[in-house]
Amino acid sequence: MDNILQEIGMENYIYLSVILFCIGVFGVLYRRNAIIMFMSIEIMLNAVNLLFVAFSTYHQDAQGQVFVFFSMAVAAAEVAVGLAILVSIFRNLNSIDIDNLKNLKG
Amino acid sequence: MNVSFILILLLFGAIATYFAGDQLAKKVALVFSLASVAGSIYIFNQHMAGIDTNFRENWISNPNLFIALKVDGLSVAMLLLTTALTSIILFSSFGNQYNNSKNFYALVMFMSFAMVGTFLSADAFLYYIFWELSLIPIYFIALLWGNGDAEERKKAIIKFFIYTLAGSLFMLVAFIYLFQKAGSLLIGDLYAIHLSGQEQFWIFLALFLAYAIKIPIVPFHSWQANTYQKAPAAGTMLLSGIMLKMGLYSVIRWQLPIAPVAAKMYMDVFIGLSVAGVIYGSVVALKQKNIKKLLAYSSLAHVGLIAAGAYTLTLDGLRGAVLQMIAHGFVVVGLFFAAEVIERRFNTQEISEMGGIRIQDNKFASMFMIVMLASVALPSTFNFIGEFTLLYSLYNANIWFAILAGTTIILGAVYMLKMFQHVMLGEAGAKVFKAVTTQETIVFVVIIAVLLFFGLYPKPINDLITPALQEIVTKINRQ
Amino acid sequence: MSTLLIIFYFLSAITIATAFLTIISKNPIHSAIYLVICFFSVAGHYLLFNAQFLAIVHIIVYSGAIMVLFLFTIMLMNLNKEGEPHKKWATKLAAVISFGLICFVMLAVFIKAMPVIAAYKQTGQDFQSIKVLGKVLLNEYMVPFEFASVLLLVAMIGTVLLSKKEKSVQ
Amino acid sequence: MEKKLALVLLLAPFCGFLFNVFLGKKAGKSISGIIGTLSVLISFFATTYFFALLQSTGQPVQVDLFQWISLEKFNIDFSFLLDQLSILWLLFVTGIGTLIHMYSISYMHDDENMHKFFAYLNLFVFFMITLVMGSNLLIMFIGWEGVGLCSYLLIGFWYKNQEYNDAAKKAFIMNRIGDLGLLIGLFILGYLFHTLDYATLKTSILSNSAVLSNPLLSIAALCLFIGACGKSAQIPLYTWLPDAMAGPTPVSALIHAATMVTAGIFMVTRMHFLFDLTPYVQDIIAIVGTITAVVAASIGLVQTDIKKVLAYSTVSQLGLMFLALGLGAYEVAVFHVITHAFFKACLFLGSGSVIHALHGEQDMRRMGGLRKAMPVTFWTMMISTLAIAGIFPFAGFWSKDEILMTAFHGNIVLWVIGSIASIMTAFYMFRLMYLTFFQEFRGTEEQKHHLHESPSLITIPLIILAFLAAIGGLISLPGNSWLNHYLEPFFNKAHEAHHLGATEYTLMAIATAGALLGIGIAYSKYIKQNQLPAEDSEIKGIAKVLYNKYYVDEAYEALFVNPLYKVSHFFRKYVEEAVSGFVFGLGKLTNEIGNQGKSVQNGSIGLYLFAFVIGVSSILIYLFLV
Repeated sequence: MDNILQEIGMENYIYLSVILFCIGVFGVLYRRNAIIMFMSIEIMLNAVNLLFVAFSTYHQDAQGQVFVFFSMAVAAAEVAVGLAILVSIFRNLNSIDIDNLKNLKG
Repeated sequence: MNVSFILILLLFGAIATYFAGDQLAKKVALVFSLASVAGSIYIFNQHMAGIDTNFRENWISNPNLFIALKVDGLSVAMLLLTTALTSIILFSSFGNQYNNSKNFYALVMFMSFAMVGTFLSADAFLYYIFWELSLIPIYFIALLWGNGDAEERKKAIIKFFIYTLAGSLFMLVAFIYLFQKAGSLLIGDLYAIHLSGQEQFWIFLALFLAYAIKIPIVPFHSWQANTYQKAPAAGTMLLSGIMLKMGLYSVIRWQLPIAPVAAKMYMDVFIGLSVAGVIYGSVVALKQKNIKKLLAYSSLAHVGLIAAGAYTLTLDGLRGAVLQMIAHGFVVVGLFFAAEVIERRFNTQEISEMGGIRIQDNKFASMFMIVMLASVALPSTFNFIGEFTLLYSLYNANIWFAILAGTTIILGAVYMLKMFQHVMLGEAGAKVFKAVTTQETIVFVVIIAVLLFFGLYPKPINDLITPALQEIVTKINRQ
Repeated sequence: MSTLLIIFYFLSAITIATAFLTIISKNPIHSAIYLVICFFSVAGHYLLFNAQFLAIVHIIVYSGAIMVLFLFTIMLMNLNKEGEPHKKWATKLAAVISFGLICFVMLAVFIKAMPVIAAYKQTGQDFQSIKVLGKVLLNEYMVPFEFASVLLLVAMIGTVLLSKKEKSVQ
Repeated sequence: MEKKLALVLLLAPFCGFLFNVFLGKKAGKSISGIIGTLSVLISFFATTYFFALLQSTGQPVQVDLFQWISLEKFNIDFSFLLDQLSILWLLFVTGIGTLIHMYSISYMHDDENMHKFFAYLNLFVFFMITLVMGSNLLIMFIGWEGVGLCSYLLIGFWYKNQEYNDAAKKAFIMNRIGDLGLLIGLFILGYLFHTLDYATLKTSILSNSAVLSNPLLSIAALCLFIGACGKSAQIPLYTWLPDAMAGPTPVSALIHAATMVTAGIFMVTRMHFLFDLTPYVQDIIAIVGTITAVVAASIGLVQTDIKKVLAYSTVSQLGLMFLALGLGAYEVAVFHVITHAFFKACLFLGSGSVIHALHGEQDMRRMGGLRKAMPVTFWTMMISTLAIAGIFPFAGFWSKDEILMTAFHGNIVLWVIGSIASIMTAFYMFRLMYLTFFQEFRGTEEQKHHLHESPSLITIPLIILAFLAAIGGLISLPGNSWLNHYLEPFFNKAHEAHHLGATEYTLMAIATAGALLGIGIAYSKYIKQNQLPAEDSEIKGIAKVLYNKYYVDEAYEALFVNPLYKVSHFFRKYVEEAVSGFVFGLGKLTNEIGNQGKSVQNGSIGLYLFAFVIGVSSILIYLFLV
């Protein structure tokens, strides 16, 4: 079985992941809509997953992929809970603009 | 039987006192504290007979920490001092009616537990825990049962608490650093590590901050007078009689042997600072109008002298320091108790509102006078032994230190006699001074007996502490 | 240039472009759609690695479950309009700065940490087929695997509880 | 046996003290007084035993009890030494002590706290014995401070009066200043020789010639002398003694004339081997002594309080003793100490008798003509006055003459000043006698009515002391001195007898003439011209300066006391506030930072995220890039 990295190169995946991750970060900071922020977080998670898989291949080891599975499980749970929270916030405030959520101030 | 049983006894005493209820609390506390005195005497005998009563048990394997208790002359002396003074203090507060007295007495017992733990610990981590633990009961004692305006009191007590806590954090940092170096915090391992001069300096300084605040050495003393004034009598006695000694003891046990090079290099600075405290305390005391504050500043002067002696790093200095620590413990408890006896009757701490007491109660006047004379180190009292040894050791360090610190002999007499004159002598005022009760008399008699006996025959204590101090001096002079 | 490389560049372009569009679309529905495309392209990457199982799972979980959830939520809140007020310029600047900073830092870190690679490891063993993964997952990672199921269960309960309408609050 | 008896000698007064403290009130005044007196008498008998023993064996008795203070280099033991010097001192301390106790039984009989008075007196005698008997400097120091304490207690015996308490306090504090000097001296000696024991100290000082060049030795001697200054009321620490007259008169007689104030002389004599080696310090001692003698005598010229006159006279006489010490004539000083103890105790007791008769009046302007009413008092005081004035053949003549003779051989200036002081002494003592006992009574009618001779308990001690004052000179006649012979072993040198030549006789004649001159002036002034000292407000010119004691107290007040209080005030008011403010300031600063920081925590998630990103970047930079 050929190693795909032979063809494409590890560094390309790293660049891709980093750029994807940074786009996620940018999105989180740039947008005020909580749903879009959530999506940005998903993008970041995907960036990391992608890197996991890349390294899994690089090391020829299944563990990286196993971690991706777990990461997906967690992401699913997180999204479910997060969206539920958003829904209840929306119910209370009729908005999901995070600038309105200042209860953290304490 | 190893020494840990005293700690268990005191802790158990605290718990039992709490559950005994308000009526019985003080008696239970006294019984347990007397038992701890008996236990200390037992330990003393064992120690003198050469029987090992050290205690060491693994506590946490990673990091490598022990529950280690060390019994040598120094710690036995402090153990005796603490348990004896705790009993006296407990007994002396019998004359007061405290709300929730079960809490009060339980806290006193708990404090005694923590302080004994501090004196016995041979593992820096354990020591640090006890050190901080002792702060909690005194905080509540002073806050809940203190006198004066509640807001003012709270301010003073919180200042004290945060001040001392802040100081000890530096100590913790020092210990963490030492742990990294030594891989254990057992006192023997700490003595054994080799530190560069630079490292020693910083360690020394960090420990100094902790101890200077506790002792207190000028200019870290500003918590003292107010706290003493606001705390209830028992709290003041605990603070001045025993808790200060924790700082001084730690200087001898931890600071000097761990960082001897720094101690030697900056000896003059630290002696100078302590001697400055002696003069400063004495001079400020001259003008005090509040009796407890006056005693607080006199205490500042005395402990300054003790610290100066300890920093001379000689056997004489250390021995004088330990002797004077014990003597000062008893004297200061006696003096604050006298202030308390007056306060019980006159309901004031202002010297200007007192006077004419001797004419009404000569017995009290005589007892107060003897304690006061001991405090100004009249020969044949215990304090003279300590002060003489300390001044002699200072003389060996530098004649000017001895002369400057010696002014405490003069100034001490000035403010003490002045205080005595205005508090006790003169025509009887409008206020009636009820004669001292038997219970109060017993407290004084015990204190006076101790002061006079050891003033004339200090050999037992001397024999007890000298080998231990000799060993510490050897540690200081190693390499 | 090999075919694989061309495919890689193609997929990468789609991934980055859609990710970016996700972020900047005014309309949340559009964002969601772009995100779906983005996820599919990531699945393509997985296929490129020959990790078929992972790719399938990815499509099911992300493109299927998560995105459906997103869309439902958007619909539920009736957010399918471009009504988001603009952020202050300071916030935007901060976002750009952090984007640049984190991008720079991470790239620098990876470049610094990257070993000089002469030849990639090639054991020839099967390490990512479903069979192997299943064995690893149920042997070495047995306990975490079970915990993951517990986690999902908890998440489910939590979600139900959170989104339930509180009767006491009007 | 010796050990036990020595302990009896030491502890008998202490037992008396304990008895009087705990049982005195119950036992009643007479019992209390008798027990007090007996306890001192026992000590006196014990002393005579030791005296006899010493005479027969010539060996000092050393009693070692136990180790007291241990230092690194040496230990200090609790031990006592009974040698020639200490026995001599003990003899007159316990002897005169007994007499004064006896006197006090009657004198203090009206005081409700008589048992306390006797308790203090006994305690004083105990400490005095400790001072004298101690075999090292530190045991002496116990007694040294102990007698200071008793002095404090007895001066402030009538503690209701705060002025008396002030005087007591002043005495204690002045003494303490000296004590600090003494302590420093002890430290130096301990440091140099690793011992404080007299015998060991002596051998190590004498055997160690290298130490002679060490300036520390002189400093040590000077420090010891400062201690002596405090205790024996020499310039500059003399001002407490006149004030100490606030105490009951027997106290003045015992403590402030006969015994305690001679402790300084005792100590210098004890340490003579040290002072012999430090000639500069000896010069200082001689000069200080002479100046004190003449200054105190000049103040005494115009005082009107009968006890103040005697007090200044005491200071002046002590000055003369120090003059002798400074010249190295220790035995002469000792001689004068003894004769002075006799006549000054007698004078004080006599004045006490007068005050007693006048119900507390001490102002000589309100006395006069008491000769007839109180013949015993008059004659005993007269004898003592003649003795102090230095009239042949009374005790003072011999001792003072010896001092002046020594001064003459030492330094002519000292002799001149000393002679002036003794002329003044003759003058003011006779002024005292004339004003008190001659002419007409100037007090109130009621006092006149009650004038009476004191009871026999008062007169017997007076007679005994007067007798001693008359013949005391016999113990050291020039040329054939028993005292010098007795002290020879102590000084470790054979005493070369004065050979009496023409110079010596001339000096004696000059001294006598001077004394007569002083008496003559007093006679012409107070008998012939019948003058009276002016009232306080009318005193003018130099007399006013003298009357106000050269304003030394005021000067001390302005120079030392007030600045000290000012500094104290400054410290308390400003420095304390500043230090405390600094600490509080730190607290406030923390608070303020918290307040400022609070506004950053405004709940804006965007800001938090931004901070978070920055934080992550920083950590990454730190971990991987730096």
